[in-house]
Amino acid sequence: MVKIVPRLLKDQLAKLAEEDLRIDERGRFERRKIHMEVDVLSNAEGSSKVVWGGTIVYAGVKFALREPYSDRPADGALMTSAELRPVANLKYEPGPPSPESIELGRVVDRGIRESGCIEMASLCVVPGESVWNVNLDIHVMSDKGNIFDACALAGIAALKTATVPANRFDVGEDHKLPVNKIPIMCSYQKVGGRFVYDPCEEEELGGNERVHITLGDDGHVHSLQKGLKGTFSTAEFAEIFANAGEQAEELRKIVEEMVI
Amino acid sequence: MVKIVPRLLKDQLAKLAEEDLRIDERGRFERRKIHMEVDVLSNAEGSSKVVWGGTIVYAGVKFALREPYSDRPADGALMTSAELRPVANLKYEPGPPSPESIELGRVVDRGIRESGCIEMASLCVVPGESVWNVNLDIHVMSDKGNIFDACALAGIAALKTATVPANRFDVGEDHKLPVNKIPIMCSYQKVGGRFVYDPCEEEELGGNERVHITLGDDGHVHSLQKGLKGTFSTAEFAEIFANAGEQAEELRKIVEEMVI
Amino acid sequence: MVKIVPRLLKDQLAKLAEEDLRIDERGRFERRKIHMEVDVLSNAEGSSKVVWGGTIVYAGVKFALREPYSDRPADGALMTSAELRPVANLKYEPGPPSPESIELGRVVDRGIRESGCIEMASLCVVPGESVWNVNLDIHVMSDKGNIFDACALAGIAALKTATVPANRFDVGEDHKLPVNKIPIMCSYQKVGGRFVYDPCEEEELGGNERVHITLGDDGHVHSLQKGLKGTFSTAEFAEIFANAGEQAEELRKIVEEMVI
Amino acid sequence: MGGYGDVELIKSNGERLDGRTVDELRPITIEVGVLPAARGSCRMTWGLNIAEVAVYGPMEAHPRKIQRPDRAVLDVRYNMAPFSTSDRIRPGFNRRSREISKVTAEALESIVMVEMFPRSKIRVEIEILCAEAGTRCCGITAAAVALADAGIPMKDMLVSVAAGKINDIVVLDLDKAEDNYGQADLPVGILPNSKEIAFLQMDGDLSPEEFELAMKYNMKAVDEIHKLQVEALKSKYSGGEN
Amino acid sequence: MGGYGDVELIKSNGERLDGRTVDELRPITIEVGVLPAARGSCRMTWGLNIAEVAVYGPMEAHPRKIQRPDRAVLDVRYNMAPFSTSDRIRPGFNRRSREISKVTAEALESIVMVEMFPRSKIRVEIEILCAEAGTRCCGITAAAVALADAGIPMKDMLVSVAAGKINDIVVLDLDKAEDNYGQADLPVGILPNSKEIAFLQMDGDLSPEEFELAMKYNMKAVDEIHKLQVEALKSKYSGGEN
Amino acid sequence: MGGYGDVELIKSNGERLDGRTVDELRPITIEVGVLPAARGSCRMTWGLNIAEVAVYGPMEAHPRKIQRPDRAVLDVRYNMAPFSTSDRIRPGFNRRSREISKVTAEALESIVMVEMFPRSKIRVEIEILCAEAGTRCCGITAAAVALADAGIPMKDMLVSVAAGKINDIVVLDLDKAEDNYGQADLPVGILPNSKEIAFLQMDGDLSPEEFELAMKYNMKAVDEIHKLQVEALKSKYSGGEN
Repeated sequence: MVKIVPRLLKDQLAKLAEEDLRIDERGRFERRKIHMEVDVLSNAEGSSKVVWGGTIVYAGVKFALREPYSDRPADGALMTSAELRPVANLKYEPGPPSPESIELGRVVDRGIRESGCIEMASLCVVPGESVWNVNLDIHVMSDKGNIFDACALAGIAALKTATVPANRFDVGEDHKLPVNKIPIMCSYQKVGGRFVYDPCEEEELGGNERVHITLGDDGHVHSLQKGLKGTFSTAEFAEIFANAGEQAEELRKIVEEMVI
Repeated sequence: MVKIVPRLLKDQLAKLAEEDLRIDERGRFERRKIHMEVDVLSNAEGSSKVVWGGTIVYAGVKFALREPYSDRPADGALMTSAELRPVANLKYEPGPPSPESIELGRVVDRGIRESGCIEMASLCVVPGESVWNVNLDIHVMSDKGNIFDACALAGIAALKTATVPANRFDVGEDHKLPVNKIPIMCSYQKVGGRFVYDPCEEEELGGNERVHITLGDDGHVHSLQKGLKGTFSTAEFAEIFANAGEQAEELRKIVEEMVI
Repeated sequence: MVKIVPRLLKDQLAKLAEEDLRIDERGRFERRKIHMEVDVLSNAEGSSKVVWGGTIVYAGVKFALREPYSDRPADGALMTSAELRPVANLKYEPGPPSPESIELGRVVDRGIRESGCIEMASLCVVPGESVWNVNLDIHVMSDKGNIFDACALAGIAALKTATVPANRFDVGEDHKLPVNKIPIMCSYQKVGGRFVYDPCEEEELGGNERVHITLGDDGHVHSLQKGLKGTFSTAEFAEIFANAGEQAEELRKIVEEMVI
Repeated sequence: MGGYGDVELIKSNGERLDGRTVDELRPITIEVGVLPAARGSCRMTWGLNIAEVAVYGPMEAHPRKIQRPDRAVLDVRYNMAPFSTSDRIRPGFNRRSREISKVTAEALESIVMVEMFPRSKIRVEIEILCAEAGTRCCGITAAAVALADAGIPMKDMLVSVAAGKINDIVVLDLDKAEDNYGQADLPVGILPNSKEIAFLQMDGDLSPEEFELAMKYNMKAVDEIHKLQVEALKSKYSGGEN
Repeated sequence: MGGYGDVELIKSNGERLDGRTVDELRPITIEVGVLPAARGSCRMTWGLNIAEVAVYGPMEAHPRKIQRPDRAVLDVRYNMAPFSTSDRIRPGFNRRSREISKVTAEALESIVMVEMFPRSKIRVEIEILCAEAGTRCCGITAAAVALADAGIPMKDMLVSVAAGKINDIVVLDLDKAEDNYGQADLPVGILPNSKEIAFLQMDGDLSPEEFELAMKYNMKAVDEIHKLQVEALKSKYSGGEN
Repeated sequence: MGGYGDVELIKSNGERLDGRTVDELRPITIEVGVLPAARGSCRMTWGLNIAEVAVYGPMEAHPRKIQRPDRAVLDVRYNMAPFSTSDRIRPGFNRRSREISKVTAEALESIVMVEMFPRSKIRVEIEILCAEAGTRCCGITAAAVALADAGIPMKDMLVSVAAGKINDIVVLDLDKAEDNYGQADLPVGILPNSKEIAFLQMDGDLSPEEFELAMKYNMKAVDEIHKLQVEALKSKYSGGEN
């Protein structure tokens, strides 16, 4: 019975697509409204809250000291986690992480990690003895579509505002975590036969394949992921790749303004 | 089908309650017979067996040395565990611990721990280097009602008889584990509209909310827990709180006599 | 429905047994064809592939250094694992290891370990400081019956060809892993009322109890295991025990020839 | 409880370190309808604690064996975010959070009219985003509001609050430092209209007289908090701003 | 097996360290009906070993996929209590206990008339409260008695016992020290009337002749133990005291 | 990606360390029908990589909640054998293998005519026996062949291959050393007839121009590999030897 709805929804979305319309009346590449706050969690060393349409995400940064790995004695580490938990939507169930949840976490992690926004050597305290472990935890509270982009945005914003708590750990003065770049993820979903940017909940339910593109400050691509069943042509990809460049620039500005 | 029985049982219990009767003919605050033995398990450093009506519980104490935590260099630790395992009743199923099982373990643990019956500093062997870890494992073999109180009783009796195996670990002479207090748990269940002490299996099946009260030697309360759906008034609580004082005194005598 | 097949199969196997026939036309104690290769996996320090009828098994040996246990300061360790994984047959499902899978792993492990084919003292690098841990992993790719014997055979062959990678770990020159003995497992299943050697897939499906016998070079028994529901007489056991001696000798020759 | 009676937590003038009197609550805010994906939701800040609660359902209860033929079950999860505490905590549930989930569910089942939804399930997701002592009370109080926001019929509201003991003195609503060095903690869940008890825990050391006083402080606080619950719900449904 | 042939376990007079002869059992007691919550139960002490077994059922088999249309399944758990061994063991099941549970279930299914209870399940819970070598034999032997106590129809009783090898000599029923330094262990499960084998394991090193002798000792012991099983059951059902 | 741009991986003559040109594949072999227990199977060696894939089904999908009323689901497992890597890896699935399993399943569902088998499940078991960079491409490519060998109707074949970047130069099909010190990796899954993209991942750093070149190399390689797929399948069904 649950399965009937998507069928009807698919038809509706296809009909709208014929006239190049979307179910929430946006243009193909039009983004929903974003509201972002930083420093919102007093126990985190860096934090942010992103309200992206009806999607709400918190991100928090925590630091811990540990011994470096013997093959990289001067490198710290950044671990990013994001999960689909039952709080975020009726459709998520408790239990061990689903493949969808693992994919979310890994794709968000790769986008941030591969951009090189944090130099691992900058996390060294005493070479061979002590380095920082940075935990970036992203907590999805409400999923009304496109949590990939919301998580990535909240993640980089929390990092940008993070303070290394060196004082509390007795290894020097507190200082800003050095973050060199602002990677931005842009997600597209095939809906009614063409890709749209920033899919909403209904478009995700009635859509087909999804593409996640993470771009760095210089327009280089740092991470790609195609998700879900479906295929697309290189021409289709070229179109969204070009659009992602524009979207990323706008979003990067929001981060820059927010975290000065 | 299984669900029909409690309905009928509830009616029967309610009818009995009207005449202030219980299904096994006890008075409201009358306890079932208790038989207790100690030193019953040759591989444990302290042990007890409690037969409480048809409920049977073993408790065993084991010691191990470990490094203390850096913030409490002279403190050992006491870990109490109790679980609902399939051996104890038809209704318990194998698998990861149920919420009921976790509650049992934590409530029994808190009652013993919060009474301060063992001073953590007395478990120190060499400050900053070596302390005793005391494991109190409580094994329910037959559950015919009120295993909370049976577990708590078996637990404190096993501790009271435990010998610290210092010799075997090469850190001095064997000696009695110093146990300063005898916390006693008293459990009450709402059956047919009023609280009864020491509920039997049928009363648990057909009853409502439960209250567990752990009292120390001086009549102070060390732990409280309300379990299951239902509400009660402060007057109702005052009545069972007063009764618990009397019950605890009697049970404390049993322990004292048994373990001299 | 799935349950009907074995019933019919059992009847067919019983009928065949009356004329001392087997479903694949072998004699009672006739083995299927074996094809064995060694050194087949370039990332393993010892490896083998056994094709036993339609059953296919890989075995790989990996080494790692670790501190010895304090009570055996000069002993390394051998860990053998074998599992029933979904790749091997339609009937195996993903998830935590089933009791059948655990039994396979433990029985194969015991046969190799108890034969004393590897002296634990020969795995010592620096007494009290560093010993070799040998991991023998057996990977069943296709189960068409009697994977116990195929796993045991692949396992000993992989060990016999293994090179200790001392050079890579900076603790001396690479050298052959010393393997003194060739334990051989022989498995029998009660089919149609009598035991047959090397049961095929259908015989396992429609058969009763199973016996696994591991014999050493000198004809001593190192491991026995009865599996599945069913009973047998001491006379029946005597017959297969005697046969196992003959089978083991032939198989041992195959190993010796292969690994020179 | 830590039970360190020797850390000075009450100043000579009778004030607590943060300036509160013995029976004074930390500042509290309550907001409803904050999570668009949920049927009902609530955000509560209590001192530095932040809890957000989402309610889903009633829906068919799955798996079947958790269904009750005569009522709904409450599927409650109390979860602390990894960044909610001073030292990061590993994501996922532990024995503490499972026990709190259980007693919270039982307290809420005592007020929800579960008989109206046989065979169904109501999901209550309590997320602690920032934790500074008293998170279970904060979670229960916010959950009751979120259930009301979801339109789930209830026979009364539920307020949870804790009194405790520090420096041998009974006080209301322990903050982080007081909790770390406190001697007792008595969290309760009270139906504000009937004053019945739906939730009760305690650990530490309280004499019968201290227990009585702690309960008195709790009862007084229940009325204060209940007022804030009602205001938050009203403010949403009367079209007011938060 | 440890395989330390050089630890002296047999004295010059041929006696073992605890004074037993090579084919002598440790002291055994068996008691039935000891666990009120169970349908059938048994307590067995064997040397210092203590096993208690509870039997529940037959009941409907859940989940459905474990049901057999033509017979009952035995759901057997062998569990060692955390305090049962010299070093505490972590509660819960490990690979060893799962394997023992499996072979125990298969041995018991060979004697229980499982065809009489299609689609049903019989639960057998074996708890080792004190362990001093030979717990699997103790558990299987006690489980067979507990099944009988529960009134489950059986075609024969089942007795489990082990012989082994120490100091190159075959002996019956190894105790803790003998097991630690022994060279072989041969536990069997025998139907005392038909003398059929329902359970068989072995590890270590036995020549064919040693194997034969070990089996002879085992078979003799089966009759002794079976007598105690029968007495325990009779004593309950004839109203006798234990 | 490691991103160590300073390790010399391309010789002054433009050759890679193993002698390949920038757009050259490692040696590849494909064999079908290698696992007797499976309905379809494939063994693929790609450089030093070895993958074997078994396909089972279509069969009824269990548990019920994974069933789709209008199509089959693909239940894909990508698993690395413990001995497949230089340092032994613990058996079982980890987050990496679960993600690869998911994207592989989605790529294969894009070519299998899943609508022909409503409510059913097709199991695809990908075992990596030896791993030397590029195992996911090897697994996907072999899985498509194994599905064809199992007679599962497909609307196109699927070929997976990766280009990457080393020493700031775009190259095809990174080997182990190149992968360790590489700057980017762009694995794709392409339908060889329609040239549609069914699988796409990428990590590292690529400018738009580098991306374009990498895709060009990938597309060219797709045709080469597809030829080998077809030959392997033909060789089996035309009675040829492998």
